[in-house]
Amino acid sequence: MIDMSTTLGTAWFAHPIFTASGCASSGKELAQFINLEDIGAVVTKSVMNKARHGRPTPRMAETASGMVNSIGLQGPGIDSFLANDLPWLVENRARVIVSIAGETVEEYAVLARKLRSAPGISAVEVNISCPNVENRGLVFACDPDASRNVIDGVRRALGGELPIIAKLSPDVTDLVSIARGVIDSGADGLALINTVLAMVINIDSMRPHLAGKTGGLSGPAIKPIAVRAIYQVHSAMPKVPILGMGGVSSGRDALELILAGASGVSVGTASFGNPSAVTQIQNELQFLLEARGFTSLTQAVGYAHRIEEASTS
Amino acid sequence: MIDMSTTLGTAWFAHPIFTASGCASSGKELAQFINLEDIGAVVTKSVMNKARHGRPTPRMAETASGMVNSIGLQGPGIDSFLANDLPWLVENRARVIVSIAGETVEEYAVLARKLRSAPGISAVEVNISCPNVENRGLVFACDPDASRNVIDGVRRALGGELPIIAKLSPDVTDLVSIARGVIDSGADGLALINTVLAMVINIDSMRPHLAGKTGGLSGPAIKPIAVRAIYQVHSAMPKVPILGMGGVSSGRDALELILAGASGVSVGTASFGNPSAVTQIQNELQFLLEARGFTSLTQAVGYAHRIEEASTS
Amino acid sequence: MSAINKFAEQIRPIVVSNKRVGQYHQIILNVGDVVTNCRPGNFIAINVGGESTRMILRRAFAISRVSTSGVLGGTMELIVAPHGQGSRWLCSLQEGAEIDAITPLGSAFGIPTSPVNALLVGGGYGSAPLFGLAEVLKSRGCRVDMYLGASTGSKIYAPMEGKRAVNTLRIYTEDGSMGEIGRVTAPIAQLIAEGAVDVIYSCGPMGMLSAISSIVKGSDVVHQCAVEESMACGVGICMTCVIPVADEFGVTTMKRSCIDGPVMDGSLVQWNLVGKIPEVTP
Amino acid sequence: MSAINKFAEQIRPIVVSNKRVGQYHQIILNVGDVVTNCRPGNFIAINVGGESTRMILRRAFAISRVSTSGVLGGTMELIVAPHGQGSRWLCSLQEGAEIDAITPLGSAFGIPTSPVNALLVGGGYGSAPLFGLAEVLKSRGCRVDMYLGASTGSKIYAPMEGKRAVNTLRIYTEDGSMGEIGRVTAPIAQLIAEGAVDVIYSCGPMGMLSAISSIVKGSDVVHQCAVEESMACGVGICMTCVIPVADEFGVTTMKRSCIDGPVMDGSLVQWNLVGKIPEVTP
Ligand SMILES: Cc1cc2nc3c(=O)[nH]c(=O)nc-3n(C[C@H](O)[C@H](O)[C@H](O)COP(=O)(O)OP(=O)(O)OC[C@H]3O[C@@H](n4cnc5c(N)ncnc54)[C@H](O)[C@@H]3O)c2cc1C
Ligand SMILES: Cc1cc2nc3c(=O)[nH]c(=O)nc-3n(C[C@H](O)[C@H](O)[C@H](O)COP(=O)(O)OP(=O)(O)OC[C@H]3O[C@@H](n4cnc5c(N)ncnc54)[C@H](O)[C@@H]3O)c2cc1C
Ligand SMILES: Cc1cc2nc3c(=O)[nH]c(=O)nc-3n(C[C@H](O)[C@H](O)[C@H](O)COP(=O)(O)O)c2cc1C
Ligand SMILES: Cc1cc2nc3c(=O)[nH]c(=O)nc-3n(C[C@H](O)[C@H](O)[C@H](O)COP(=O)(O)O)c2cc1C
Ligand code: FES
Ligand code: FES
Repeated sequence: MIDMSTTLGTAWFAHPIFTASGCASSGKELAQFINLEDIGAVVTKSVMNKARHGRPTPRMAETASGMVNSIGLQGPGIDSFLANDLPWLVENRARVIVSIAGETVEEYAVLARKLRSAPGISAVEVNISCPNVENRGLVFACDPDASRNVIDGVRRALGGELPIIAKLSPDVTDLVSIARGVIDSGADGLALINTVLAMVINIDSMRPHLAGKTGGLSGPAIKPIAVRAIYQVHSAMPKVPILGMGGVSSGRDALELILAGASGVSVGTASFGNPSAVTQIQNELQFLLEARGFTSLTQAVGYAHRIEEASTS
Repeated sequence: MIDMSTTLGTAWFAHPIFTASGCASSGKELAQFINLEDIGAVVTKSVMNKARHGRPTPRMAETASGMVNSIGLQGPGIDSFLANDLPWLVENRARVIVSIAGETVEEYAVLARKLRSAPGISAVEVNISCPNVENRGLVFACDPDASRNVIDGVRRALGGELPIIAKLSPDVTDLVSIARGVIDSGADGLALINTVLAMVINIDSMRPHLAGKTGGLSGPAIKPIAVRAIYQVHSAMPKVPILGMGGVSSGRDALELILAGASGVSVGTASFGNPSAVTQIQNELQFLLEARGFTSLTQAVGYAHRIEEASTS
Repeated sequence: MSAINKFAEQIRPIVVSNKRVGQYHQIILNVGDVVTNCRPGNFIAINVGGESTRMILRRAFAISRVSTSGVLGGTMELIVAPHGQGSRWLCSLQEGAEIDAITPLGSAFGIPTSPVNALLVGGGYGSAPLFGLAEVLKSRGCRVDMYLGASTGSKIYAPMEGKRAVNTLRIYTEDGSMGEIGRVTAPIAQLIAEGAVDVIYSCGPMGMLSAISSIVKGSDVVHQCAVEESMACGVGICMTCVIPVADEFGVTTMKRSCIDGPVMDGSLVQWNLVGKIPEVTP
Repeated sequence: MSAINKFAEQIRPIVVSNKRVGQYHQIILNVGDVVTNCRPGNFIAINVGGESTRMILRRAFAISRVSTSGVLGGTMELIVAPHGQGSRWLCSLQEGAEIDAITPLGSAFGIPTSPVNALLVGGGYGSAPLFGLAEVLKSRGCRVDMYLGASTGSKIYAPMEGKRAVNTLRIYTEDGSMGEIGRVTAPIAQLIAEGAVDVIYSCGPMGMLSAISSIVKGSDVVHQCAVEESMACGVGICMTCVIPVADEFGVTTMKRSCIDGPVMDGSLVQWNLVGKIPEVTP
């Protein structure tokens, strides 16, 4: 039997496929379709300090092999999350990665402090890259200094206990330098990639279709961008664990991200079309790895980077 | 009859749909499928100073609603282009936008100087954003200073005769500032967007599928990114003409880019699946514009930006 | 375990029949035992476009009626308007085609425990779930009146068998091509004033549901409406389908119409805020 | 006008029949008058996946044979291996299905003006265009020998009717499950040494074509081979399908296999550079 376990920093997971933040709500909703115990972990919808209504509707538009969303981080806020959602997940024996999002460096630190003492959390994903906030200038992940400051604050607030996974946006000129910055500031791993900034215009109303005008593109359309981002960052920092995501909807897709350098893979948009996607992908991946002679998942991580064998000619 | 004509800087075109650079070779190949006289213009494959072999194969991989290519600017060089390809286009009464690409600021200037005296050119598209060059650090369009220098050099070399259209890459943190830079340096318009940097890993060989490893993602998958880029730039600089492109394969798609702010639309990858795409899209677009009561194409340019009408409630 | 999506099953039903009816298609699916958990108001989410499609999201359709009696076992009827690419694909399926579906999803119409006077109001294909509902209400001894409206006659869906389950059926079209001319909402105020109705069940365009809510306001008529917001997942995980709804304390939050709906209490939906968000944070 | 793609037409043929033959599908298309311009070696580029597909590129298939005689007018036969998603879609089409295709594309096998001894070598589905070619060569008075090879018997495509057009047919499989055991290239050297062959026509995997080119080298046997590079457009506009080919002065450039091929002069293809690029710029 192949060893499918993986690690992200100090966190160990028996299985390599995770939900993607914002694509499994708080986990409960999927329990009818997948066994939450049997997947890597539930990555929660990004939690903010206070409750938020999010954006007006329409919040989504389907595009060719993708969708654009602008949810605007609707959620109940951290206190309600810790009081209700987290205990439910722990009770139901799900591993949990809590995703946090803030509007200021301070808000991230406050969130991290609240998580520090909460039981049952395997890691913290820091969403510094949500493209849905009103002012694009405020996207932390597009600014090397701001992203370092966020991670720095979270690191201090959390202490050394929980691994920090910094989630980055692909909408930058130099992804590797942003990645280096957050790792230097104390992140243990990276989540790649968040959605790509995009827009759909409704040709009947002849205006942007989403109430939030721009939104984030996800789904199979962006998989080649995700593979490139993971490959680039793994090339530059082969020891930094990467939680890969972006358009994965089959075991073949997951394998592609793992070969590029991902130690684990989150499945987002695919769950919308198929709520049992996470489990199905995990099973398909295991089969593909076995068929290629791997005896553990970790052998395949970054395998596409191996040095060319001596030519036989 | 609706007036479908458009302008890009001082260049006037009877029709609004163009081929995209690198997706119509030198024009000849499409003549069996579309009447070159009946489209906006042929935008040529980017020409360099010397002849080039381009990249080894495999040069492309199909992806979900898209493809990734790494051609590496194969071509005969500017002298052969001016001696053979351009005269053929002029003879066959095609309007021509020549796309140029260089490896140094100087190479662009040399190319521009050679075009200055060539007859039959409507505009010059300056491809400063090809993601296929070996060293990502060398992509001009990702560096505000380098892109300004290129345009500045081309402007000087060309004199005031031909409109310059600077073609930008979406792979940047701040597209608007790059756009402002090249306009300040003398570009008359912008071409948005070039392909998005991407990668496909072959899960059989377990290596990057393309010989060039990374390549450019094009096709319907990237349309929402193109719409966003055009909308953003048109918002910031409403008077600057934009030649829009990225995933257009129907009149509806073309209309979306025009509503976002494009004055003309180039069709690239769609021609691979359907060599008469340019003409078909042009006809569909005309029908859609008429159905919406426009009497000229220019009325629709940027129409999605109009101020909200006073609410009737 | 979670109670959300409790009865939902991922199934592969076969298209038993597909008939054009006016501007709609009546599609019957062989869904098996899952019908026993389907209630009027629930919906089904269907994958469209086939194996290599670029359409990645499911499409939601109200369950029009279910039957357990036939030789085929459990069947489910849908009324589908060929609208965009996905619904057109569904309407083009041949008998025998296999699809991928999840059902039953969402909330159901509440059924009164004692006999009441019920008015069922449907707009366009919104009448689909009302005939199944009418049968249930009838079996509970309710009086069932039905008003159906549409812009034109071919958009009225009112099958023969369905008519048997209602006491009266009135049809309104805006162009007068079928039934009476005008909007389905027009006569409701009078009915309420006459005290002739206890519960209104509605399904149709948001504008119609909102108009009924205004008319009902101030009366003690209960209004249960099935809302329709664009859905990406249908199972509560994406947060795209939200509607502003007040709770018992008057605090409005954005509720998911796929799991907290589609059937909602019309008096709690904040119609003026649909497509907006509440000013104050919850 | 341009001479490139001169006879190509964008057509919507109907699938007349689709039969499984070993590991392949023999698909016959009703293509109409365009057959009069189709020559052995030409190919057809077909849109796959249907209306809402995420597959955006055409797939190329060699024209196996054409016929103008039937009651249906011009028909064209293809031999398709169900390989990936696109070819599997094509192989799943029912009789009567309409497809979108462009044909004839690419170069054709050169036909000698006087009778010669021709050897036709096919690998896998590469035999498809050779039977049509054999008929033409026969009608010009040539002697036609054919060698077909594959890894296993079910991958040999050699229809009954086709066999009539050749003087001899020898089959080689690597597992010995059909014909002789071994590779199709093995006996060629001896044939050449014996002076028994003037022209070799080949179609199959690049490795086979390359091996034949090496064997032919130094002799005065002409080698025309149909290459197969991954194609995005099939009409010469994308530059993805290039192969390094030398010109008469020995200068190698990257030639498009869709318009300068698929049939090329095997002695000019720079087999050692396939998947690489020439060192010096042209
Ligand atoms: C709870 C519910 C019940 C429904 N019941 C029925 C029914 O019984 N009969 C029927 O014909 N239709 C019904 N609809 C509407 C149906 O889901 C849409 O018409 C269908 O999704 C359109 O898909 P398309 O691919 O044809 O259109 P497109 O416009 O191509 O769809 C693009 C995207 O927008 C969404 N969308 C488009 N129109 C609607 C809409 N009106 N409502 C919700 N989402 C939309 C689609 O789901 C898809 O994600 C229902 C919708 C909901 C939410
Ligand atoms: C000139 C020419 C003639 C051909 N003749 C035949 C024939 O007679 N019978 C037959 O079965 N096949 C033939 N092929 C190969 C056929 O085109 C591929 O098998 C087919 O494109 C695979 O598509 P897919 O969607 O099934 O596979 P996928 O692997 O999903 O295809 C993905 C992409 O890669 C390309 N591709 C994959 N494999 C090949 C290949 N071997 N050659 C070229 N492109 C490929 C596809 O065109 C597509 O763009 C020919 C190819 C060429 C270039
Ligand atoms: C509807 C929706 C909501 C999302 N919400 C969040 C979020 O709250 N936090 C976050 O970090 N990413 C969020 N994402 C991004 C996903 O986690 C993921 O990075 C992205 O969608 C790419 O993966 P996919 O293509 O598998 O969906 C959201 C994506 C979607 C589609
Ligand atoms: C095969 C291929 C080759 C291309 N070559 C060039 C080029 O030489 N110069 C250039 O500016 N853009 C080039 N492009 C980019 C296109 O012009 C266009 O900007 C991009 O593909 C997006 O449009 P599309 O989705 O319609 O193809 C190329 C694109 C493709 C697919
Ligand atoms: S449709 Fe996804 S939460 Fe309702
Ligand atoms: S396949 Fe496009 S140039 Fe040959």
